[in-house]
Amino acid sequence: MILLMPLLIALLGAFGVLGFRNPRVATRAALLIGGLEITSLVVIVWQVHERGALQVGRYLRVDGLSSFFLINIAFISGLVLVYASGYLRHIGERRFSSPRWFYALVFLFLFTMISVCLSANLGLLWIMMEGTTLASALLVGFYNTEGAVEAGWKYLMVCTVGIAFALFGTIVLYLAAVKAGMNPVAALDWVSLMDAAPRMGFDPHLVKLAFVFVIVGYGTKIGFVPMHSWLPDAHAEAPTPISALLSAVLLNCAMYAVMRYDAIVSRAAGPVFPHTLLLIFGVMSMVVAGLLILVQRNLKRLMAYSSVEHMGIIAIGLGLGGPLGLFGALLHTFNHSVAKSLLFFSAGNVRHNFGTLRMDKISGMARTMPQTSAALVVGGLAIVGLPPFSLFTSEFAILSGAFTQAHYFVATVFLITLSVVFGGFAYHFLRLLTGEPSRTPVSSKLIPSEYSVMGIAALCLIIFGTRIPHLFSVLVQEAMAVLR
Amino acid sequence: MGLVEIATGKVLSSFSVFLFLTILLLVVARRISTSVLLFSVQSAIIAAEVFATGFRERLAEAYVVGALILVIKVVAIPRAFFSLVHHLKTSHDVNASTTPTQSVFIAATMIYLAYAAVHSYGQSVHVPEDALAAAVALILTGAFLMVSRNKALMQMLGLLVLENGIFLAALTTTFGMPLVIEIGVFFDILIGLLLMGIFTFRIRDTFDHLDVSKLRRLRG
Amino acid sequence: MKVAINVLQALALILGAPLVRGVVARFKAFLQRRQGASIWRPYSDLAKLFRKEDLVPPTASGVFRVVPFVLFGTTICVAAFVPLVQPSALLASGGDFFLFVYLLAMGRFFLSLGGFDGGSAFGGMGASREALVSSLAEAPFLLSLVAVAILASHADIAGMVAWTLQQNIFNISAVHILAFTSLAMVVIAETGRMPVDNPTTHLELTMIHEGMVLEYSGPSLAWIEWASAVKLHAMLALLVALFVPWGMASSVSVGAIGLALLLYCAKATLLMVLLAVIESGMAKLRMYLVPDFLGVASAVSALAVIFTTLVKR
Amino acid sequence: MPLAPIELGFVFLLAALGFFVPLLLIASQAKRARSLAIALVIGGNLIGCFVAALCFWRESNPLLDLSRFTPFPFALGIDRLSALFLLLICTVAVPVAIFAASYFDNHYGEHRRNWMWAFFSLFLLSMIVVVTASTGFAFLVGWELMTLISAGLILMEGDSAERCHNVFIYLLMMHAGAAAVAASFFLFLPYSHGLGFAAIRTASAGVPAGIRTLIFLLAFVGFGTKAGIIPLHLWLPRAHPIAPSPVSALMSSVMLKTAVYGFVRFAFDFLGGGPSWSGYIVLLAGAVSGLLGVLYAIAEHDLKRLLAYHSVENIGIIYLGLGTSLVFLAHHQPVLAALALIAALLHTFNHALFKSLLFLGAGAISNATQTVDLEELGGLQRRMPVTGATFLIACCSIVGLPLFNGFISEWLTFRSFLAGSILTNTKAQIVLPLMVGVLALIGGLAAACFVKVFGVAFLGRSRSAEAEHAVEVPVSMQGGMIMLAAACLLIGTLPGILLHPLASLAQVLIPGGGVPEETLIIARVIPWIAAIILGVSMTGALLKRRERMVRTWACGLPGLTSRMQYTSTGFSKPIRFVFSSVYKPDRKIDRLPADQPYFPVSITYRSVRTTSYEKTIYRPFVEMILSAAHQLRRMQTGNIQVYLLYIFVTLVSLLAFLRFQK
Repeated sequence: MILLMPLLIALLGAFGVLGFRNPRVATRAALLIGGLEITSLVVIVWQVHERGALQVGRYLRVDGLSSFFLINIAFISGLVLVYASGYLRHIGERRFSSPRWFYALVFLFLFTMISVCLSANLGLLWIMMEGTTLASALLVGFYNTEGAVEAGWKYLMVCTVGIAFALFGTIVLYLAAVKAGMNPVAALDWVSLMDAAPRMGFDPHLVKLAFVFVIVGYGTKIGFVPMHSWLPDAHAEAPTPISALLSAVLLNCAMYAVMRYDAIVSRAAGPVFPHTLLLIFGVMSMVVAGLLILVQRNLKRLMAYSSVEHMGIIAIGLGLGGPLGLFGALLHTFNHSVAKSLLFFSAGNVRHNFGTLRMDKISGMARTMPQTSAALVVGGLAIVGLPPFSLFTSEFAILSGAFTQAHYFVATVFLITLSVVFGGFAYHFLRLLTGEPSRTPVSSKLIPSEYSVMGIAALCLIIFGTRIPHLFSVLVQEAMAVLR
Repeated sequence: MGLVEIATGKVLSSFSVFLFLTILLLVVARRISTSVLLFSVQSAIIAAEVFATGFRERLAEAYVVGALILVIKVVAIPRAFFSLVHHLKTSHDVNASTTPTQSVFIAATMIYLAYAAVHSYGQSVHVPEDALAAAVALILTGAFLMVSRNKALMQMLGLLVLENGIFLAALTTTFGMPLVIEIGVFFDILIGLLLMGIFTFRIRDTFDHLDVSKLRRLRG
Repeated sequence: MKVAINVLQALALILGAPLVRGVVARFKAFLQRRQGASIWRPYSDLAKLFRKEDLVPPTASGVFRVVPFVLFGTTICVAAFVPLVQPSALLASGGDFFLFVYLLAMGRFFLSLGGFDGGSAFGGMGASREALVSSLAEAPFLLSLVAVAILASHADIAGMVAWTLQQNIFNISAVHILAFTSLAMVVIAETGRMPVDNPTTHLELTMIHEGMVLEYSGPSLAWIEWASAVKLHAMLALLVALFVPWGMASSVSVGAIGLALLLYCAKATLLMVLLAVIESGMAKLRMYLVPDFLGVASAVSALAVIFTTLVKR
Repeated sequence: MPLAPIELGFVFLLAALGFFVPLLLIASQAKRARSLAIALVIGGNLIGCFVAALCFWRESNPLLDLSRFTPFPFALGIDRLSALFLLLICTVAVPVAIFAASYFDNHYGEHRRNWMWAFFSLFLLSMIVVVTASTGFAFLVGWELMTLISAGLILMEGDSAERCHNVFIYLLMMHAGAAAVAASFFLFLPYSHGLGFAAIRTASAGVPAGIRTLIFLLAFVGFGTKAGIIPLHLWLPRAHPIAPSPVSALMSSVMLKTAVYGFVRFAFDFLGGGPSWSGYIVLLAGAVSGLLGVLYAIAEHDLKRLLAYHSVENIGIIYLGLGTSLVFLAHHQPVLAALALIAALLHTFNHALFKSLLFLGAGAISNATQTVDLEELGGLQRRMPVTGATFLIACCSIVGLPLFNGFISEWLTFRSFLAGSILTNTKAQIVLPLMVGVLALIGGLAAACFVKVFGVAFLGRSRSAEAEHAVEVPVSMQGGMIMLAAACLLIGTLPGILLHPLASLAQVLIPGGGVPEETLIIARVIPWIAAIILGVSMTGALLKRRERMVRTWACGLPGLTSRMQYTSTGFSKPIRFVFSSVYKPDRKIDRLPADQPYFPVSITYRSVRTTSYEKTIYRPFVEMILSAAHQLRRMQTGNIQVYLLYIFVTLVSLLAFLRFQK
């Protein structure tokens, strides 16, 4: 029953918030609901950790893997809600674009993402994945400016088309399962699929076909190159908290779906094919995004491309498989979310203070906005994978995996791209932070809601970089155990 | 052998031909309303096929699904489209970026490709080839429409056609998925269309045109 | 006993140094049909300088005052390296030719600083030119010695000399000839003789060594002059010891030592004649031709090193 | 675990530098807190010296294993090699810290001063981590932090545009180098399970030859970038001069050495030597860096840039030694290999001492005159006697004059070259002895360069008002410089104290490498020479009679002015002329007024070097990458239909792939 709690809270919360016309009240309510939401999620995770997988009916199930992603959702959504409570002070009451609408949509968005992680059925998984697109499309277009509308339309269209292919992939897998003699009713429950996977092996071709469609479909959502085209637009035009949610949670949820399919297909048709595809997409995303980072002019687009790059890194980790690769990939999903949300928060402050995200229009931030600059520096160092921050650890793990399995080509590209990305970030950030201050910020100080979340994120980055808490590593191990 | 069985057999054996027909008409259609009409016809054909299959396979839920198709895809969605066109007060032209002749040629090639693809994968999927071919052809056509028609509405329509194709493929290969899932999928499509409708209005209001090929502020 | 002789030969080298200058000057005078000064003239010059007082420019710092002593000290050490009458020397055990060369370099380094400290134009000019010459001379200097050392498979000068002593004078190898040539050229450059530098001129266009010491006077100048004399003598003695050591005293007996001494004087005199002939025969090179001169020396010494690989087997 | 005193000392050092000092400085702005922090830095490093010395002589290898706390094995251990470099770091750190104590006070305000000190101590910590790391993870962490923190220190000095550009180049090249280093570590992974040094050492025998070569080359490039061998030196003359003087002292005297440490660790400890060509590569790199480094140095008149180029030169000398050692190893001559290795390591140590002293001297000069441009200086010796004397000692050391420490290592290098003649391999027989010529040329040019530096900066007349009114620096700065100068003289006159330990270290690194007798010889003979020279100078000084100050006769002019002296540019002119092929100078002479060339009011002359690695090597590479990026940017057209097309094309091509893969 506990599994229904977060869903109910989110759903009711979404409609409940709409009731409050007064922005401040709406914000309070949202924070309250968010708190409940997170507690319920934490409880679930804890129970899974205590007693193993929980199942409710045919369609809801939580095991190690999903609970790992639930932690991710809980943590990031908490940060985002708190940040948003301060951020929304700049937006007025317009139709569909007022705090209460914002929160309502955010809770719908959270609802869909949580149910993605909770769903035990691949069909339901698909439905909810499409739901995330629908729920977030309006959020992307929230500002209703030219850019926002354009970005929203592209996001909606591209992702829907991509997801449609994922549906086809799901169907093909279903077909394979049915042909393998599974009961059609259970042929999409992925637990039974995992059990029956070896039997599907007799016709690996169909399974591979399914995986191709799935990886293109969900890959669109993850933002694999060349299906990434919607990603920079959406991230750049959405309100900052949403950008954080998109890149720190949504992409991971899509990645979660791919992990599920990867596990099944690896069992059915052997790991070579899916892992090769993952490696190909991972390398492509890394390289292309890494190069595009060099030539960005807009701060948030820069970060969006870096998200693409990091999704590539995670995909490489998955594609390598093995204890190191998997460990690194899972760890990286979390670390990247934290670092990226920190960066997006600072970007939000930049936009609010300078009214622009054009990097060539901003300089000398280090003097005018010391706190935000510090956050940018920490986030930047973390995102390019330097010690003592956590992404260094996960990338170290993935690299070790690559070399241990003698994937020398992948490893070389990985290392070179890291240097290129480092160059890009160093170049842009040095320009932003140093030199003569170009314009004066609206308010150089941060408000509590901002520096608290930024501080937490930065702290989390450093802690996870120096030592991974025991409980957390245990959870990661449980998640890995599911995928084996 | 009753009349119904015969009808069923006829439908099952001949519907793909009609689908190809709709495809060819769709790609040459100049007016949005025509295309919408063609889409609803297409959906109707698919619905018929669903009923037929359900009848033959004795699948109770197939009837539900068929009914859903009739309600949503044959009636509701086209109506929504018409009202959309009406309210948007936009020109009825689809602004195609390909001439009808090219479109027909392309459509023909796609149908051929569909057959080729199905033939290459066919042996692993033991289903009537032309049914699957029609499905694939629909998918390709949808893709083609989305890529070649600049009107936002036509992109939505292309998406729908693509969706039809996928649905048909599912139907022909697996006789549909569990009912709950099907309903969920329909629900998603509806919501998606609703949102797209909202966005078309927003595009119209902010850019006062509906030409998606002109939405190129965000790039690089 | 051996040690005592080492000390004595070092002393002889140091005290005899002015005489060498005098002799060379006398030979040059003879070649130029002049009736030159007495060969003892340098001694009296030194004595005169030692009696005079020190004149110091106001800009000069402590460095200026220290330089003469450091220069003289290093030069004495150099002198203590060179075997004269027996195949051993005071610092010969372990004190190898690298040390020999670097001690000379040390003296030169400080002398150049002294030139700078005068605060006049000439000091810097001399130092700059000296820097060019010496920096280019170092490589051929070391390489030619390396060639000999490789043949002797000894790095300390005494050992090299001892090895040469055991060789037959007639199967002397091409390496020795090449090495001797380049070393002789280096000696000319190092000791500031024609055609690289003119020890007797004071024209700012030409002078190198004189430019650096221009500000010095009295005892300081005396130390410097004496040091440069010792340097010249040590170089000549090195040439003699390395390439024509035959006749050195193998045993410690008065007769042998005496004979060796006489023979040394003869060889040294021959070298001085050669030097005088070169000096009066050649015109001074333009400043920027000196690098070519030393370049030739370097090439020759490098050849010598390469040839060792052929000779040794 | 119970901690022996050594471990305790080591832990204290780490804790003090990494934890207490920064915390203290960030916590409070009080003067007392800061002085306590400084005391902690100095004390910690003193203890570090003792720790290192003890580990060295008693050959006890304390191991500090933190793997229980860290995501990947992270252990710090001190074996002989680490001990040497730990000793190096701490020995240099103490005087530099003492110097910095008043340097920072004079240059920075309250707030920034604290940050400076915090980063300073973290910088030291990172370097200590690098040299004591005994797992790949620890090494890489330290390696990256070292770069970051030093960059932070540079940026704290100021944030002008070109400073940032230099920092950018520094960071980028360091990161690329770090990637190469990381790769060379990871390449061991398939054979040694885990990156513990012990595991790597044992496994390296089983690594196939191809991978060994790859590892060697990667390590060579990666560490070469940090060490600044030409042409990977691009960042060095940019980053070192713009740092605060004590920091640049640390950077070029210690940070570069960590690269040498890494290279020795890989080439000798892990790989245990390689084929002879690897030795020749290192030799070549050394020769090129040495020669070009000193030539570029001579052409400079910005003191700190000049010193930076000399770092390149000395790294070249060190690599000459290392290369020789590798060649000997390849030809199975352990004793000679040990000799060359000792030479290289000793020079590493010496260079750390005198180069930091030189940079401190530069700091003292800039502190007294607000400039490090040689053309503005002159006559400082009389106004700053202590600085001058110590600086002179440093110059003698770097030039490698006898009685100063630089000579010992260069002499050993010479001897190892000479010893090459006893090899049976003809190539080695020719190449090694000829290297004597190269090193001699380097030495000669270095001598010329430092005659210029000291002569122009400290001797003669002052060339500017600042130099005219310079005053001696505060006592603590003097103290720092005096300590380093004393160390230089000590090693220079009694080399035995370092040579014997180094010999034992060489035996650890090179199995079968006995104690080369050269080390004994030099230790025996040097003191004698010192005695003679000192004796002569003393007697001379005693004999010296009164002297009289007389203004030099100025050929009838009212008097000599500083304009009549040789400038730094003028001094180096002949050498620049001779080696003009290296500089390809672009000379420019402007006479004013132009219409009467024979009676000019003013003549300005400038000559700039046009040979640039940036233009010839790096720029095209970067251009290539950027153009690729722009191409990709164009692919992101903004047209949604094109985006959809991408998706369809991807799908179709994947399907085709699947089809034909079947």
